[in-house]
Amino acid sequence: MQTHKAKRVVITIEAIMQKRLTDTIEEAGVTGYSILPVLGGSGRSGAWTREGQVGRASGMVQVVCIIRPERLDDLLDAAFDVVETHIGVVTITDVEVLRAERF
Amino acid sequence: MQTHKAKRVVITIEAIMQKRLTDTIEEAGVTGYSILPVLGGSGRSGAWTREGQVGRASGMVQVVCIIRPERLDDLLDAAFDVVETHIGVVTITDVEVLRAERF
Amino acid sequence: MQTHKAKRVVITIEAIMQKRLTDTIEEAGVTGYSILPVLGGSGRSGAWTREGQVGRASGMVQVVCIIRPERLDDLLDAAFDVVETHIGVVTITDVEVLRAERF
Amino acid sequence: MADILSLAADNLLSPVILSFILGVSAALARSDLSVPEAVAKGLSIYLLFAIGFKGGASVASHGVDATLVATLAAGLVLSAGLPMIAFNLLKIMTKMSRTDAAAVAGHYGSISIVTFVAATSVLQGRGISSEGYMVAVAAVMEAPAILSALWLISTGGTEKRMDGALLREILLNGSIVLLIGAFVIGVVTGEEGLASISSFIVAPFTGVLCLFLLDMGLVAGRGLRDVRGVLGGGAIAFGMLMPVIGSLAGLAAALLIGLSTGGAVLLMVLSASASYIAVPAAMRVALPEANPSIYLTLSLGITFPFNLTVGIPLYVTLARLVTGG
Amino acid sequence: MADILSLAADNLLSPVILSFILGVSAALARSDLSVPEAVAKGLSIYLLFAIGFKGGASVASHGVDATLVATLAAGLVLSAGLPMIAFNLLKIMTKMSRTDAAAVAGHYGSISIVTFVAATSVLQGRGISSEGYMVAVAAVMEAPAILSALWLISTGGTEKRMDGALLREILLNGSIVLLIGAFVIGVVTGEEGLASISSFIVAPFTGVLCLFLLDMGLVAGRGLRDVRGVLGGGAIAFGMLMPVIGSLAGLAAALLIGLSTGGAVLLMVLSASASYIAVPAAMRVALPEANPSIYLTLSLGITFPFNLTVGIPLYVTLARLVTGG
Amino acid sequence: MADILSLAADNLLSPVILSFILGVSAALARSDLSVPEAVAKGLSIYLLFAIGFKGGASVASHGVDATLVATLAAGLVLSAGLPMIAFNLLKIMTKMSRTDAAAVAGHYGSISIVTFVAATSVLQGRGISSEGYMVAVAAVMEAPAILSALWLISTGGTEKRMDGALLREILLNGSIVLLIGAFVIGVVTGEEGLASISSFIVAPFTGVLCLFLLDMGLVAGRGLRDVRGVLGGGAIAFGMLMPVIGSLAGLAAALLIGLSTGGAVLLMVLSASASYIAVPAAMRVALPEANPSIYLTLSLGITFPFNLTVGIPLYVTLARLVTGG
Ligand SMILES: Nc1ncnc2c1ncn2[C@@H]1O[C@H](COP(=O)(O)O)[C@@H](O)[C@H]1O
Ligand SMILES: Nc1ncnc2c1ncn2[C@@H]1O[C@H](COP(=O)(O)O)[C@@H](O)[C@H]1O
Ligand SMILES: Nc1ncnc2c1ncn2[C@@H]1O[C@H](COP(=O)(O)O)[C@@H](O)[C@H]1O
Ligand code: NA
Ligand code: NA
Ligand code: NA
Repeated sequence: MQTHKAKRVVITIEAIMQKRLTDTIEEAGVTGYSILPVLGGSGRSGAWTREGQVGRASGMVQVVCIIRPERLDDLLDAAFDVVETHIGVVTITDVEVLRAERF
Repeated sequence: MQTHKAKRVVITIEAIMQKRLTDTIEEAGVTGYSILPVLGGSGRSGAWTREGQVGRASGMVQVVCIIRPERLDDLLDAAFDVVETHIGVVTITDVEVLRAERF
Repeated sequence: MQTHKAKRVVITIEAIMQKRLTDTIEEAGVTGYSILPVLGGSGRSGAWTREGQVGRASGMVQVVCIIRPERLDDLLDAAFDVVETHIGVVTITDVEVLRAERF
Repeated sequence: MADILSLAADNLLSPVILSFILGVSAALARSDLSVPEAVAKGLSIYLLFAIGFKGGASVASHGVDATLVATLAAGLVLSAGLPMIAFNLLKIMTKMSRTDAAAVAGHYGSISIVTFVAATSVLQGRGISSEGYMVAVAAVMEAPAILSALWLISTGGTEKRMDGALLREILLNGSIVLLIGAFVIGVVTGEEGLASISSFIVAPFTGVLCLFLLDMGLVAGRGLRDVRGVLGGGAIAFGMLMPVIGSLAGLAAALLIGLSTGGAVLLMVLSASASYIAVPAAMRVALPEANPSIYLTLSLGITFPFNLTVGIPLYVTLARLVTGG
Repeated sequence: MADILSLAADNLLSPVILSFILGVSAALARSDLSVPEAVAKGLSIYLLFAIGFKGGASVASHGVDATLVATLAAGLVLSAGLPMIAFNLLKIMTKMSRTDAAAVAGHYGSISIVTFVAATSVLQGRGISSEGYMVAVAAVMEAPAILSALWLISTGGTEKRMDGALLREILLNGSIVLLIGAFVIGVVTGEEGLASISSFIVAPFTGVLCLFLLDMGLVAGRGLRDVRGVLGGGAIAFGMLMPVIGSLAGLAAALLIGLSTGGAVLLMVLSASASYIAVPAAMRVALPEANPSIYLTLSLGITFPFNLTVGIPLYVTLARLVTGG
Repeated sequence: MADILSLAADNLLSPVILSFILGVSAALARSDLSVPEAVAKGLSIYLLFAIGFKGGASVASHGVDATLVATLAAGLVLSAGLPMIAFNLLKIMTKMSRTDAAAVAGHYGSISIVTFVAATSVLQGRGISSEGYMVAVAAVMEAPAILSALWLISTGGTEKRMDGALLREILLNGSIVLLIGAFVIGVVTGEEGLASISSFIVAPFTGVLCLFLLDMGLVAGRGLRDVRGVLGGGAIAFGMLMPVIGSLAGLAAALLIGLSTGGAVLLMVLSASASYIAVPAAMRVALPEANPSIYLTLSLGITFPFNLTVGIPLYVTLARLVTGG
């Protein structure tokens, strides 16, 4: 089956920043993304779990974007502006996609 | 530690199609997969979030399969049949796995 | 934008073993990970779904670690000790990360 | 007229409807107020169980009316037939594609159980009683409309849309099974059963309905935010005209059968309301090329609020006028 | 006999049991009816809190019986001892591996709190009172069986299975902590405390139990679907024989101690019921090579429904016969 | 003094507070007891809806006091002003950075609605009535403190922190919208509305509060586990001194305005309590470099338990002494 090269960018970020991030990457021309829940984790700022969150302040989500390789830099620049001052992790992986016309 | 080459196929698809998809890929010889929840997203058919879904009609899930490289094409063919007429994204990544005897 | 090579290790494991696994990999020097929920799946031990779990005995989670390549082996050794006798899948992918100073 | 207005005002100013309006307003103002998916599903399980059980217990104590079978048959015919009217109306009033029109039409033959529940609570507030088996009629009306919609499409000459798996899914969908199951439990355990759990399913019922409608308001409000891009004027008008047409068909059937005033209102409400759970799910499987925004926005954003605020008082007034109840 | 049958019929035709049967039927028919995980967990928190609190309040008002300590000790012995009987029975009746048999045996020494709750609601319906501290006995019986199961395995000569972390997890698992905690709150705040929250934990209790058992029915029904592949005839027979044996052991202990009729029934139910929360979790950690399908299907798919439908009426009848209550 | 002690004992030995203590103990003992996120959110929606509605219905039946506007204004001033006191106190008592101190200060100007709810339930238990509009005052006090905190930081000379999107988020956050919305519904539907849903929002209220505080106890207890690493002695002392100072400011305002004893208690509680929902969320957006562990641990781990156990009885006693109520 015919596949096409693309990049999978995963941004792990505080839930409270989600809308700011997706608004920003949409402005940067990203047309598709999915949001995955994160149950908990650990990092430089300590461990946390979703159970027992009373507010929206501390949960995290993953924003996953599949994009054409040539659009990667625009996305990273945009994402970096939002992520820079906040906790969060950004990873990029090479992937193949079906139906490239959709990206 | 000894690792083995494999493929990670992620199919993002409407929750309502999940069982049809997994039935199809099981028929195509896939023996293992995991289902991840998706909280929301955006694509050509607009944005959606899981909160405030009244029905099963519009949420999405990710079906993740780790398979031996030589089985990839069978899986993609099978998945494509289900995904073709529906919204959804299919990505393939190279991965290494431990305990290859399990795949 | 400047990126750095890293490894993304995903360990799919029974929820009940999560704390044992994260304690072990923390001892092995891993400083960051995220936990993703898994809704259901299928493997050699049959199919399961999260809906209708009465207990903690059978759900699964994914532990995702982004680490420097040179730390991979320590992590895998540590993880293997926990996963060995239990059901579970371990995959490793090459990724690029922003802000490498954080890993 | 004064009667409609006062009833409408009464209805509008009840905690139940105001909770819905609060939800709509919060969504329109883009507040982050939201009800977790699991909680909303939990509330709907409660409502279906309670309404089914109470219907069954009422049948157990009042006995089965001779009209039961006739009403079930009428429900079947209305559910299967109303999509034809809706489809033709959409052809006239809008520029929707055949596929979209068929999908929308299917929604209007089927029912919204929450509208039904809200109507029973209005009837109860007014002291109007109704046939307990109307919840069984509600269950019967869920599915036939889907078959009509697929038939409408197939007349345009496309491949087979319905398979055994889908039919099974439709007939055994969770809402139908729970509603009918609770109804049967109510019939079997009767008054005594009801007494043993009435402080769970009767006393707090209206309050739970408030929270559920708050959530429905949030969802409907989010839909309304995009109405402009999705629906034209014709479609919006359809979303308010079609329920009235449906209610008149329901009223005619009720008169033919000889239902009580309350029963007539409920059959009107079932005919007037549009599905937003069972039918959308079936359409995504069988008609994936139909645009879900159109049918969800129409059903949830236009017709549901219309019935809740204007429709129910109107139907009550009409039914009382005609049946003299 | 007639008494058992009428009691069994009464029990079977209660909303609580019919809700369970509805769940089982929906699962067997492969309906997509389901209760979200979070809601099911919420309902179980409610039930544990309510049953613990009411037990405590009852101790506060009736005072502590001289039999308290004896009953706790009996619970301990039953929980630790029943796995030995179960293990040997499994060796005779089935071809299970040592490991699987030990894991299953552990489940039957421990308890199912929902079965206990269902039994209290049957007792209450029949006007039979029982010792309030029985919920403390339930808590005490959760864990010892796990140690017995691990001991059974270690006699086959394998490495150490139990470590401090696991022991801590078992003793401090959420259900035990909540049950005992609520019990203590009930003891401390007594009648007055109960009065202040009785419209939350007493009045709607049976109704909530219906919804919870609906969910349990769905889970048990899903398990039953695979029963054929997982369990042989011998195992299925074990799943119905072992609870009866357990109940007789419980009855003997109750007679020795001199419990009331209601107390005897509850001790029988605790002995007869099999764990499906605490023990499976512990087994996954300590005995990962035991097949979870076997112990979960037996406990949830066979013994739980058996106790709910046939067992409880049987134990009530036996206890009344023997204690003359 | 004896009065405080007996009131404190009474308060401590209520099911509500004991449930909180159970949660804290379970978390400290590292039990895996937990309340699913969705359920906790569902419970808080219930509490906000119920408390808002009851406040509104009470305003509808008792009429609006001439003091309403004055109290709202006082709330505004307290919320905006208390962060200044808190900030300076933190500068003296701790070694926190400017940023952390400003972030913490913002929390103490804002409010904890659960502390407010717990106080109303204590007042109700003591038969002390209060102004129904106090829930509106609670809503008004949520946000101004955030602006003060950001102003405190900006005086240190940093860029603009507050944008339109954030302001909108703060003012339209779910809790405020639900509280005010339910209040308005209560005002509009009055006694009649309350009657129609009182078996949902009045009768089971205290019981639901128990479960919610159980969860809050679990969260607070998890915070307390890390207190040592996060907070020094000065910060801990601040977490217990600041609420008392806040309560005195609230008391002074109440006297000036002429509130009833109950109203004075509630204004004291609002002033004394620290936010752990709205303000942390705003701080993560606007002041990401402030350490969330510090402000969450202080607010949830120290001040919240302090107010619940010692604070409320203290404020009630003070208010009664001073207002002679
Ligand atoms: N190396 C990592 N691998 C995976 N997730 C991470 C990693 N580091 C941080 N995270 C996630 O990002 C959150 C914040 O990280 P930090 O900013 O380091 O406190 C953590 O709680 C994790 O959920
Ligand atoms: N480029 C993308 N990257 C990640 N997820 C996507 C992407 N495009 C679409 N999706 C997901 O697939 C869903 C349907 O996409 P679409 O068919 O384009 O409407 C979206 O709501 C997203 O959850
Ligand atoms: N090939 C695979 N790809 C993705 N997930 C898998 C795979 N095999 C197993 N899993 C996951 O791991 C769980 C246990 O697998 P197993 O040990 O094979 O029963 C399954 O229920 C799946 O959630
Ligand atoms: Na209809
Ligand atoms: Na037992
Ligand atoms: Na304050």
